[in-house]
Order: sequence, then structure tokens, then C-alpha cells
Amino acid sequence: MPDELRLTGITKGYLGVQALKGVDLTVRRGTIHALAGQNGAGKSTLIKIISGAETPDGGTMHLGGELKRFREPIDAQNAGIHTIYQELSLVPSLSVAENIFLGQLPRRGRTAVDWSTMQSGARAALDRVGFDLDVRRPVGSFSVAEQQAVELAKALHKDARLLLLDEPTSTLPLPDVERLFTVLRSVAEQGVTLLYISHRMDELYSLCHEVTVLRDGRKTAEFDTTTSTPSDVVTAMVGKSLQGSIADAALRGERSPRLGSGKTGDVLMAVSDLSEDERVEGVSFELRKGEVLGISGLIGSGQSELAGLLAGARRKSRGTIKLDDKAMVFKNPRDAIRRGIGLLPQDRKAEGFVPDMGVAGNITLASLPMFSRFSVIDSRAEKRVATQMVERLGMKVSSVNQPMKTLSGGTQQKGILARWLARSSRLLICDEPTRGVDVGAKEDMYELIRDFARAGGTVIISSSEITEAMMCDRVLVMARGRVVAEFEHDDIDPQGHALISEFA
Amino acid sequence: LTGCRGGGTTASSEDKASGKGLVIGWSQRGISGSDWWKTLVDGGRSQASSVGATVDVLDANGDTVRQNADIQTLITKGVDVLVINANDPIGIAPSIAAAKAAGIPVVTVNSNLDPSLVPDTFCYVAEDQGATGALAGAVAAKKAVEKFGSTGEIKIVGIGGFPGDVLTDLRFNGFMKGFNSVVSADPGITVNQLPTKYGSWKPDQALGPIRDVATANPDLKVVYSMSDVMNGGVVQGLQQAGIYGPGIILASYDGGMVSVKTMQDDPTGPLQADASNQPWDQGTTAVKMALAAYNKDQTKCPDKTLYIKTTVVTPDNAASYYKADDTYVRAQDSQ
Amino acid sequence: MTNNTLTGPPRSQSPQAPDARPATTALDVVKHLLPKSYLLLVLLAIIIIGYYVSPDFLTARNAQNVIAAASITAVLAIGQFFVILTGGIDLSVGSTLAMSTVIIALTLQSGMNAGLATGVTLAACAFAGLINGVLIVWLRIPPFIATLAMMSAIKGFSYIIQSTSLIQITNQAFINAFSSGSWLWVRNPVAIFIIVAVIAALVAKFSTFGRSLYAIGGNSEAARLSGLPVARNLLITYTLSGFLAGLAGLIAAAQLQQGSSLIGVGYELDAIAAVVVGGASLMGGKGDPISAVIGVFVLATIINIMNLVGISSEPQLVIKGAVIIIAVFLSSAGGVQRISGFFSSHFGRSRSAAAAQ
Amino acid sequence: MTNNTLTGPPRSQSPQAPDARPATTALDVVKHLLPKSYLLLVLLAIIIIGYYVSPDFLTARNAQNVIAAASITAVLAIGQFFVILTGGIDLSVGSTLAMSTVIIALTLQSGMNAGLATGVTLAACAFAGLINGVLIVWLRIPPFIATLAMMSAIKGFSYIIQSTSLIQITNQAFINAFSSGSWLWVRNPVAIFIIVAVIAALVAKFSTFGRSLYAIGGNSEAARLSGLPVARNLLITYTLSGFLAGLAGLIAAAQLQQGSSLIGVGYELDAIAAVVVGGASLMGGKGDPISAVIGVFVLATIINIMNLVGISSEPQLVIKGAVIIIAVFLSSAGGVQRISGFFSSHFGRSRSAAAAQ
Ligand SMILES: Nc1ncnc2c1ncn2[C@@H]1O[C@H](COP(=O)(O)OP(=O)(O)OP(=O)(O)O)[C@@H](O)[C@H]1O
Ligand SMILES: Nc1ncnc2c1ncn2[C@@H]1O[C@H](COP(=O)(O)OP(=O)(O)OP(=O)(O)O)[C@@H](O)[C@H]1O
Ligand SMILES: [Mg+2]
Ligand SMILES: [Mg+2]
Repeated sequence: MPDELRLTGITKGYLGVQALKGVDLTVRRGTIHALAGQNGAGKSTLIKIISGAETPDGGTMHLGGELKRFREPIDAQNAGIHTIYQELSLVPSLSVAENIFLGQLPRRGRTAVDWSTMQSGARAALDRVGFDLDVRRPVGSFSVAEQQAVELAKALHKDARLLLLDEPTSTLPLPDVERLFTVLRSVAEQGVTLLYISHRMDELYSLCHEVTVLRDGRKTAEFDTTTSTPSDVVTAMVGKSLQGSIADAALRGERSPRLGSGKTGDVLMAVSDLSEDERVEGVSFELRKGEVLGISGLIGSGQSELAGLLAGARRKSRGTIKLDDKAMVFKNPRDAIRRGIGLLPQDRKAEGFVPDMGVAGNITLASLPMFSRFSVIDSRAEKRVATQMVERLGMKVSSVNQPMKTLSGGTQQKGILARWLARSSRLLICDEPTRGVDVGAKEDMYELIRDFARAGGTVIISSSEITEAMMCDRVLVMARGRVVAEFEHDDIDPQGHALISEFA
Repeated sequence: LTGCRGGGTTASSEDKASGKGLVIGWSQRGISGSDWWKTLVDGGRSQASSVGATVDVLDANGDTVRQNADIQTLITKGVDVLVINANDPIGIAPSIAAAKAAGIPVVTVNSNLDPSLVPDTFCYVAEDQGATGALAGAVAAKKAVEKFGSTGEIKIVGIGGFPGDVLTDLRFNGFMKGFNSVVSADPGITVNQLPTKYGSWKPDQALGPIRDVATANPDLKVVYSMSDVMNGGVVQGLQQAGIYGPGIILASYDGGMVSVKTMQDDPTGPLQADASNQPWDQGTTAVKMALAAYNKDQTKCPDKTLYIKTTVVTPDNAASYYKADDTYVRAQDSQ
Repeated sequence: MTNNTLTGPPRSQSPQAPDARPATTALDVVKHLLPKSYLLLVLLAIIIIGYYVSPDFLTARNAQNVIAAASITAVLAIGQFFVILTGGIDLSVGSTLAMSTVIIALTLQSGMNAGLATGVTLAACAFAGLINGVLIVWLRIPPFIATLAMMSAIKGFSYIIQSTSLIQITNQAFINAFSSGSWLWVRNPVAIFIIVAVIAALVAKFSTFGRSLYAIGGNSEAARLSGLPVARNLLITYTLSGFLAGLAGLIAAAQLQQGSSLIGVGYELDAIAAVVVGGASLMGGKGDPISAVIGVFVLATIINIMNLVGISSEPQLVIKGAVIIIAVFLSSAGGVQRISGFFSSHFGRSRSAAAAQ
Repeated sequence: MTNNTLTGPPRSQSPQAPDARPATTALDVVKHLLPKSYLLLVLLAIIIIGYYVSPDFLTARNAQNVIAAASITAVLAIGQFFVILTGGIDLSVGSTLAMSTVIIALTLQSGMNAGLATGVTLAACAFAGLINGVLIVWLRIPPFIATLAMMSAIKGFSYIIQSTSLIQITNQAFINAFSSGSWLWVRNPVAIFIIVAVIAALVAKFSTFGRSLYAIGGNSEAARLSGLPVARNLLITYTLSGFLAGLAGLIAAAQLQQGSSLIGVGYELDAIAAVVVGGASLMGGKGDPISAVIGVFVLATIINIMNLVGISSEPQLVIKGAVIIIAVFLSSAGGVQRISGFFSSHFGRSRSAAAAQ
């Protein structure tokens, strides 16, 4: 098969960061080609350069043998390159139909929007990815998963020759992932070339033909998925052998080790009939000290809302939360934090950290009173604790004053975890703790949670990933805002079918 | 201050001819924050109540567009006569036309209208800005000659409201006319007139420009503040530049009681002249003319313009003008 | 781990059956253009209050006057609306309006014919708007600062070209066209603002340009990545705002029969307040031009009523501030929902408390 | 299913040893407080130009005057800085300043002693700021609109209490304390603003309150979820802005020896421009108070120079606009990097082109 896309010597630097240091990449026509690499390896930067969203500092790009230079995304689109970016690029206030056609709204006459063409086109596009939404409603009124479907429809409805997909499944429920893969395979069979990014090795190996691995802005290896294993890819990503590690075991299909172990008899938290309008309905459970409790469910089933309610980030409409047998009213996160509860929010960038503030500032954000006397920050103590945290959590930073926004996703996530460790929280509520986090950092996160539980901490993990739920002591399964099932760790089968069958 | 509601339905026209029950609609270009305008309106009100008439005042806050709307509102309310203190000479042309169409006579006060509009008005009541400015100019020149001798250069700067604002032009040109008429007797004197500064008629805005012009021209001799309102800033600016004191002559305009007091207390101080334009008298006269207009008695204002008599207050006569309870100098006979 | 090749469970989304009827009958167009009803209700409430407190309020003359006086701010507010829709702000429109009056007065004074003079003036004002756009798009100066600087620069420029004090306008054709004339019983300035408002509403709702402004204001990065010409459309928007400020200036010049740099101080703030009262968000992406116009009338009507009942101008300033707060609270700050939410929860709670007894 | 207790993976990250040296020597404090150097360079360049074009510029007297006059705007800008740091804006400070002059003049006139009168005035202004905060935090009115409405309401209020136009201040203790007096050769207003600036810089850099404002402006949701008292700190910030506007008003009142509602018009815009020239972002989360003060001096110095060389006031407005644009382009809009980037890429390209020949 001829080369559809050929990149040579692509370089790109941001202020202080060399994101790409001369990348060569060749993608054959009609194949699904994967890009793998740790957080911050430069995958998204490469995608942005191909799609015209960023201009490279150096290097060349050939599409179908022709030299191309894109100045704006529209140039790439005109050349048949369509993209799903890592960050949702939808306009929440506009209708689904308009979002799908954004950039080239169908016209009637010279300037008027042709609404009926657009709406029927949008319905057809959604139908292709297996969704049926009211295309006239604003996108912002749909769940994250539905928004991701709109994003897919937006990229897929056009006649593409090259499709770029940057972690399209990170916010997609499992069944929809399968449906997406079916669509992508059929698209590829029609001769469209796909470049696919994901941190999930199983996806790469079920969908893609080839994998290119980036590390620190350079291409380090290329594999054929029929003749290689995920371990090979991860080894190339990390730059050393994983032989014998948890990550390696996980990649080989072994069940990840249990997270909790310190479960005791004392009840830490007792929740009864907890509800929030239509999003959470009558949830009751007891949480024991040292336990790691999973809240599992498809994206949109209300696990995030439940996590938010328990952490005081949202307001309940009904029900009670008892902590140490005392009824609590969390008016805001502050109330919950005072009681030793910490939340790792699911949307790291929007809710997790202050981008321009340094690592140390972000780590001490929830415990400023402990780092200050008479409201004066004790910079020395702050720096000392931040340095300890950075070392303990294995965060890759150049200094504790490095702005948080310049860190990789995994390191950012560890920084937020460090915030709650510095606060000596006793209950950690993790909402999708490893979303968008690379394989190595993911295992690091599990190890840190395990350490936390071992030291007597209690953890709630709200997750839509089956494997994550299966690592917990106990799993509540949610669907449509209700708890529909409860499993002890040992009652779950190795593939997690028991959980999945309850998701409906 | 609630005005009177409703049109002149309560009083008979005979009563109104004497002023009783007459409703005067008064459109001010501004009131808030200005004692001058307040005194003007108060003069009008006091005169009106003395004859049994009422005054309904609307304040356009310095916006001509809004003043047009205000006048339309007054016409809508059915007032018997309009007194207008116009924000600019031609901007209220539509309102003058509307008043004419509604058969409501118009008296203008304090600020003049364009000649094209004058035929449709009954009377213009004001001080003669040029002549009043000239009064101050003449006194300032006399004092300057006394102080600096009859040879040499006299550097003058004026500070007014805005670039391209009629009031500033009239008051400054009048002042220079009065000034030159005196110093022209002394051929040894050359008058060096610096470009006019603008302080938006506000004390804080006047400070910077005066301070800087005085810093760059330490030999400045005469400063003319075209409104008493700005004097606080002007004095402070001159002080900061280090030339406030015996070497400078300050002239001003308006006849505010604070300035009168200053001259009375410190007769040899920089402030040596304050031309007075008697807002109270303008207000009372305007209401008198409004009554005449209602009675169509053009003999009261034969030339369609009635300049009230103005004076200039100097350290020599300050004591006779000082009235602690007033804010602006009034005509001596009306007190 | 093995591949999760699972059978898809039935989807959790229950799609609402989309209405397939094309949305473009004439009635639908009108329905689309009408703003959310409660802002109209606020205006109606104010009008009813006006009717009760002043017998002069609901007279044809007064109504005509209020509308004619508001037409200047309304035209400004429409231009401002588009700027705010993109998430920007234009503080320079008051100065541009003043410059417009000066340029039209100068060109007419020089003997240019009214049509050409109008064209020259509007072009100059649009150019001033374009400079705003260039500063914002190319130099990446934040809109607030760029237009603040231009507010000063344009004011200075119009002082310079004005050179004397105010310049009288005597050209009757011009005065007629923009102020005193009327067309089918509607005064010309009113006709102008109605035409501008209708075109603006159509553009905002039905044109690709209008939709792209919503996209830019809603998420400008998404708009750019989707291939919309963000830079070009921002340039057009600021140019349009300058153009409409120029048009408002023509109405003002014809009404005042003069050109003067002193006109228009603070109009930008009135226009911005009206746009936000009309439900737009200063973050961009929300609102519609007709609501902005209604916002203008809410504020103008209240001032008119206060004048009619004889409230003096100092308390008027306080009341105006309070009205802006209340109107914005009810419109863009979601106050209606919050109040009704508060009452329903309060009512619900007391009911359940009663039931518990 | 049994637990697969595997050995933990080798950590892929090798943490670079962060610098553990204590950061709180006195020298470090000073270094921390100093702003990015090139804004100082811009000011220095302006001063050098001033020295060459006007012999009066670098005299002790003129320097003192410029600094004393700028102290009013500087105090305002410091308050505004904190508001902008949280991502807000305060348009009401000009009116609050005017109200402050009126209240102090009235209280002194009534015979209250200077200290008490000062306290009453500052409390009233802080209260006005608190109302801003309440509107923004509790009613969720956007800061621009809330403070715009308050700008009108406070102005109306101070007109009402003023009742006559100019209230003279004759209390020498007061005038001395806030204007004419001096302390160790530094004039009192200058001493006041230096003290305020230093406290502000320390608060911004070293206090938990300052830190939380950076967090709120940088990402208010993250700040909320981290348990910071967002609402309370916003209330404090707007109260502080009102308080500092009141303090600026005291300086103005002492300088002009009067209380008047007429003063302070447009000061809020000067303060905002200065803060942004000083490198802060209107989106919040960035900047420092000392840079904001330098921003004030950049603008004040340029106007002083223009006045000294006798540039008339019309072109001054144009130049002021241009200076704001250039200064903001160089500071917050990242112009320095972009220009150097442009030159290096241009230079680099031409070099490589030469190499290719
Ligand atoms: N706009 C930007 N400004 C500054 N640095 C950036 C910017 N975008 C990316 N970077 C940096 O460039 C490097 C590569 O980032 P990139 O987003 O391409 O990584 P990635 O491989 O996609 O990571 P992830 O798996 O977390 O998505 C990182 O160090 C990142 O911090
Ligand atoms: N602010 C909101 N306004 C209206 N509806 C909302 C809002 N937030 C969530 N919803 C609705 O509530 C339901 C749950 O949505 P949401 O995506 O937040 O669930 P979730 O469990 O957090 O899933 P995910 O894991 O996406 O992140 C969806 O149907 C969504 O449309
Ligand atoms: Mg990425
Ligand atoms: Mg979720």
C-alpha cells in the first residue's frame, strides 16, 4: 500500500519546552495507525501539526506524495484531513446540528443557513456512529459521552482521506467504544487512513495495524500489532523493560492486584437515600475505614455526581450522610475537606489545578493554614513538603515552582493527589483517577492509592473503567442514578462480566 | 425635590397671567454637583413661588440628546412656558420647533441659542460672557501692571472646559479683550498668550495641566481659570509647580462665595479678580421673562436678549459682596 | 488484559424524537426572532407602572419621543451586541459616534452632497472599528484595553479635525433623512433602527456569519479548530460595530444639527448595560439583538417615567443603578429560576414539614 | 480471584532533585517583589526620553509632583489589581473616590475630628465595595455590570449627600496628613502609596489571602474544590477595592481642599489600563501590584512629558491611546517574545536560505 502520510524531521517548541525533536512518521493508505507514548511525549502536538492547528518549527509533511504546508485548520480540512482533538472542541451553546457542520454550515443562497439540510445531515452523521439525538438541542445539554459522539459525527461525516483521533474513547462508555470501532474499521476499509491515539493498549491491539511509539518528542519504535505485544510498546514508551512489574502483568491480561487491604470493622461513612434531582436517586451504603469502595457504571450513570455529593462539591436534594456516626451537611467542599475528605475531580484541567500556579502552590492549596502563621505563608515549610511529595509520588518536575500547566497529565494528577496527602485526608474520593493518564503513571496512581489505603486511609473510586472497579474491595454498580448492584471483590469474575451485565 | 405633576388645568388663565398656578417647565443641561446651576434654579424657584407659579425641572446631565427628550417630556406634560438652559446652541433645534408647534413660549437662560433659533424664542436671559470675561481681564491687567511694572513680557494661560467648547472661547476671548485694552496703554508690555488648557470644568482635571504648564513656564504671570469650580485644582497645581504666591495673578469667573471669601481674607494673594455672573439673578429674571412670555408681553424683552448686570469682585470690594449664606454673588440691589 | 469485545448493552440515552419539520416558514422566522418572553414581560410591567404613575406616559407623543430618543442607543447596542456575542467588548463606540458627527458636519460644510458625505462618514467610522479589530486580532490586545485606548485616540482625533467649536449642519436633505423626515408615519430614525434591528436579528439567527459569531463566543478555540475564519469574522464584527456607531452618530448629528466631539460620552456603557440587560453574556456566545434592543427600551422607559413623575436627577442615578442590577439579575444571571427555585423549595419544605406532623 | 501481589513497577519518572534552599532571606523577599525587569526598562526609556525633550522633566520638583499626583491613581490601581487578579473588574472606584471626598468634607465640616472623619469615610467606601461584592457573589451579577450599576448609584448617592457643589476643607490636620505634610523628606501622599504598595506586594506574594486570590483568578472551580473560601475572599477583595478608592479619595480631597462629586470621572479606566500595562491579565490569576504601580507611572510620566513640551491636549489623547496599546502589547500580550520570535525566525530563515544556495 502507498504511503498516505509522510512526516520528516518535524520539530516544535513551546516556551521552554521542546515538544517534538524531529519526528519521522509514515502511515500507509487505508491503515489504522496508532501513536503511543507517555503523557507529554508529544502525541497531541504531532496531531495538531498535521491538522493545521499548530505550525511546526521545522520538518516537512507529505500527503499522498504531495508536499503540504497548513497555516490554519481549514487548510487541512480542505485537504481531507479531519480531526478529533483531545480536548472537546464543541460549542456548548450551539445545537448538535450546528456543531457537526461548524466550519462549513450548509447554505441556501449566499449567506443563509440551510437548516433542513443541516439537520438531516446531522442526523445521518449521528446515525453512522450509532446515536440518535435531538440535533436541535444545544450540545451543552447532553452528557459528556453524548458530546463525544457528536464530536465523532462531526469528524466522520465529511469525506476524509485522513482521520486523526486523539484519545476519542477516554470519555466514551464501553458499548459506544465498540460501536465506534466498528465504524472506524469500515471507514478504513473504504480507503481512509486513520491515525489513532490512546493510552489503552487493548484498544491499540484490537483496532490498529501498526503502532508508532514516541518518547520525549522523538520516535523510538514502530511495531506491527500482529507480530508484537503491548509489553513491547510499553517498554519502548518507557525506555526500559517492564519485566515483572504490575504494569506488565496487567498488560498480559492478568488481573490487577487488589487496591485495598486495610478494611476494618468501623463504619466511617453511612449514606442513606442520597439523591440529587434526577441525577442521583436514593443511594444508600456504608463505608468502612480502610476500605476501597468502587462506584462503577457507564459514563453518565451518575457516579461522578455521587462522588461530588460525597465531597460536598454538589448539593444533595434529599438523604443523609453520616460521618463517624454524625449527620453531616456539606454546604460546600470546604465543609467536607474540614472533615478529612478530599476529591480528585474527573476533569483535571477544568476543576483540578490552577494552571499558572507552581507545583508547590497547587499541592498546598487545600492546606494553606498548615503552611502559614498569622496568614503569612511559610515558604520554607511549603517548599519542604512539596519537595517531599514530589519525591514520594515520583513526580517529574524541574522545580517545585514549575507552573502546573506545563506538566504532563499523569504528573498533574499526582500533584492533585499530593494536595490531599498534604492535607492528611482520611477519605479520598477519586473520580476517574486515571482518565487520560499513561500506562506507567496509571500504575503509579494505583500504587499510591494502595499505599494510602494500607496506611489506614479510606478510598472511594468512581470509575467507568471495569478494570479499575475490579481492583476495589467492594463495588457499587450504578445505572441511571441508582445503585443497581453491589459486589464483593472476590465475587467478580476475571473479565468483569458480572459488573457489565448490570450496567444497562 | 419633586416637581409639580400635570398640566395647567387647575388654574384659570387670568390667575396664570399674574403667575398664580402657572406651570414653568425648566430644562437644565445639568444640575448634579454644580452649585452654580443649583443657584440658578433656586433663583427661578424662589421667584416663581413669590408669584404663585411652580417650576418643574428636568436635568439632562450634560447630554444634548437627553435634553431633547427632556423638553419633549415637558411638552408632553403640558407646561405653560419653557425655560431652557441649553446644553448647546443648535442641538436643541428639534425641541424649539416642537415647542413652537405646541404653542409653548420659550425662554432661554445662561447659554445662548444659535441665531437661527432665536426668532422662535421669547427671550434669552444671561450674562454677556464676553463682557463679563472682559471685566475680569481688565482688573487682572491693572493688577499685573501694578505688580510687574509697565515693561516686559506677561505670560498668560487660561484653563477652560473642553477643546471646542463655546463657553471657553467666549470667556477667554472676552478676558483677553479686557486685558489687552488695559495693557495696550503700556507699549513696553508684551503679552504672551500660551495655548489654552482644558480641565473639563473639574478641579481634579485642572490640576495636572496647570501644574505641568507652570513647571515648564516658571515665568508664568497670569492664570485665568474660566470657572471657580476648577480653582481648587488650579491653586494646587500652581503650588506644586512652586510659583503660587506673590509672583502670580489669578483671575477667575463665576463669583463663587468661596473665591470672594478668599479675596476678602487675603487681599494681597494671587486671586485678584473674579467675574461674577450671578446665577440667582439669572434664575429670577428667567422666571420673570417666563411670565412675560406667557402674557406675550414682548416689551419686557424687546431685543429678545436680556443681559443681566454683572460685576467683578476684587479684593477691594470683596467685603461688600460677601454673604455667608449664599453660594454665589448676587446683584447688590436684589438682596 | 484481553480485548473487551462485549456485546453492547442497550444504550442509556433515551433520545427524544427530533422534530423533522423544516423550521423556516414565515411564522417560524418571526417566532425565532422573538426574544424570551419574560424580558418583554419586564418591559410590559414597566409600561403598566408608567401608565399608573403618569397620565402623560402612554400618550402617542411621549411614546414617539421615547422611541426616537432611544434609537441612537439602540443602534449602538446592536453593534455592541455582536461584539459582546464574540466575547469581546467595544468601549470606543461613544467616541466613534462623536467622530461621526464631526466628520459628517465637516463634509457637509465643505459642500459635499449628503449621500456622499454619509458614505464617507460611515466608511471612516467603520475604519476606526477595523483598527479595533486589528489591535485585538493581530496584536492580541484584550478587547477591553484595545477599545479603551481607541476611545481616547478617536476622541483626540475628532477634537483635532473639529478644530473650532461645534460645526453646524444646515443640509436639509441630511437632516430630513436622519431625523425630521418620516416614512409611512414612522419617523426616520425609528425606521432606521427598526431596519437595523431586523437585519441584525436575521443575521444573528439565520446567516452563517451570525452562527459563526455564536461559535466564536461560545468556544473560540473550537471555532478555530473547526475551520471557521475566526480572525476575519472578528475583524468584520469590530468593523460593523464602528459602522453602526457611525450610523448612530449620523442620527445624533441630524437631531442636534451639528458635529461636536463632546457628544456621546458614556454611551458605550449605556449600550453595554442594555445588551446585558437583554440577556447576553459578557463571556460571549449568548443573546440576541432584539433582546438587546428591548434592554435599551427597559432603561430608556424607566428614565422617561422618572422624568415624568418629577424625580430629580440625583436619585435617578441611584435608581438607574438599581434597575440595571435587577434587570440583569432577572435576565442573564438566571434570577427568575433562582427565585422560583427558592420559593418552590421553601414551599416544598414547609409542605413536607406539615406532612410530618 | 486472588490478589496478584506483584512487585511495584520501577517508577518511570526520575525526579529531578528540586531545589531545597530556603527562599526567605530578606534579599529574596525583595527580589520576589520586584517585577519583571522589562517593564522597568520601558519606564526607564520613557524617563530618558523625557530628560532629552524637556529640561524641566528631571527636576526634583517635577519628579515629586508626578509621583504625588500619580499616588492617587496608584492607590486606586492597587485595589483594582486585586480585583482583576480574581478575574473581576471594578468600574465603580472613580465614583467611590468622589464619594470619599464628599463624605470627608461633610464630616470635617460638621466638626468631627480628622481621625474619626477619616475612619467614617473609609468605612463608608469599604461598605460601597462590599455591596459590589455582594452583588457579584450572591446575586451573581457579572462584575462589569455590577460595578457599572454601582458607579451610577454611588455617583447619585454622593450628589444627594453633597447637596451643594463644593464643600471646602479647612481642617489643616487633615490636609497635612494626606497632602501637604511630609515624613522623612517624602510627601505624605507618596508615603501612603508606598506603604500601600509594599503591603499589597507582601500580601499578594506571601499571604494565604493573596495566594487564594491567585487561585481564584487562575481557576475558581479548582479553588472552590480545594476548600478555599471563594465567596468570602471575593467579598473581601471588593471591599478592599472600595476601601482603597476611599483612601485615594482622601488624598484627592486633601490636595484639592474640597469635597466634590464632580471629581474622579474616568479614574477607573486609568487604573485598569495601568494594571494591564503592568502585565496583569483581565482573565485573572496573573500579575503583581508593584508592576501595576509601574504601569501607573508609565502612563503618568508620558502625560507629564507631553504637557511639559507643550503638546496640546487633543493629540495628547491620541498619543495616550497609542502608548496604552504599545505598553500592553509589550507586557501582557507577549509582544516582546513575539517580536524576538519574529526576528529570530526571520533571521533563521534567511540564514538557512543563504545556506541552501
Ligand atoms: N500550548 C502549549 N504551551 C506550552 N507547552 C505545551 C503546549 N502544548 C503542549 N505543550 C508541552 O509539549 C509537550 C508535549 O505535549 P502533548 O500534548 O503533545 O503530549 P501528549 O503526548 O499528547 O500527552 P498526553 O498523553 O498527556 O495527551 C508537553 O511537555 C506539554 O507540556
Ligand atoms: N449542569 C447540567 N445541566 C443539565 N443537565 C446536566 C447537567 N450536568 C449533568 N447533566 C445531565 O445529567 C446526566 C449525567 O451527566 P454526567 O455526564 O455529568 O454524568 P457522569 O456520571 O458524570 O458521567 P461522566 O463520567 O460523564 O463524566 C446527563 O444526562 C447530563 O445531561
Ligand atoms: Mg495528548
Ligand atoms: Mg463520570
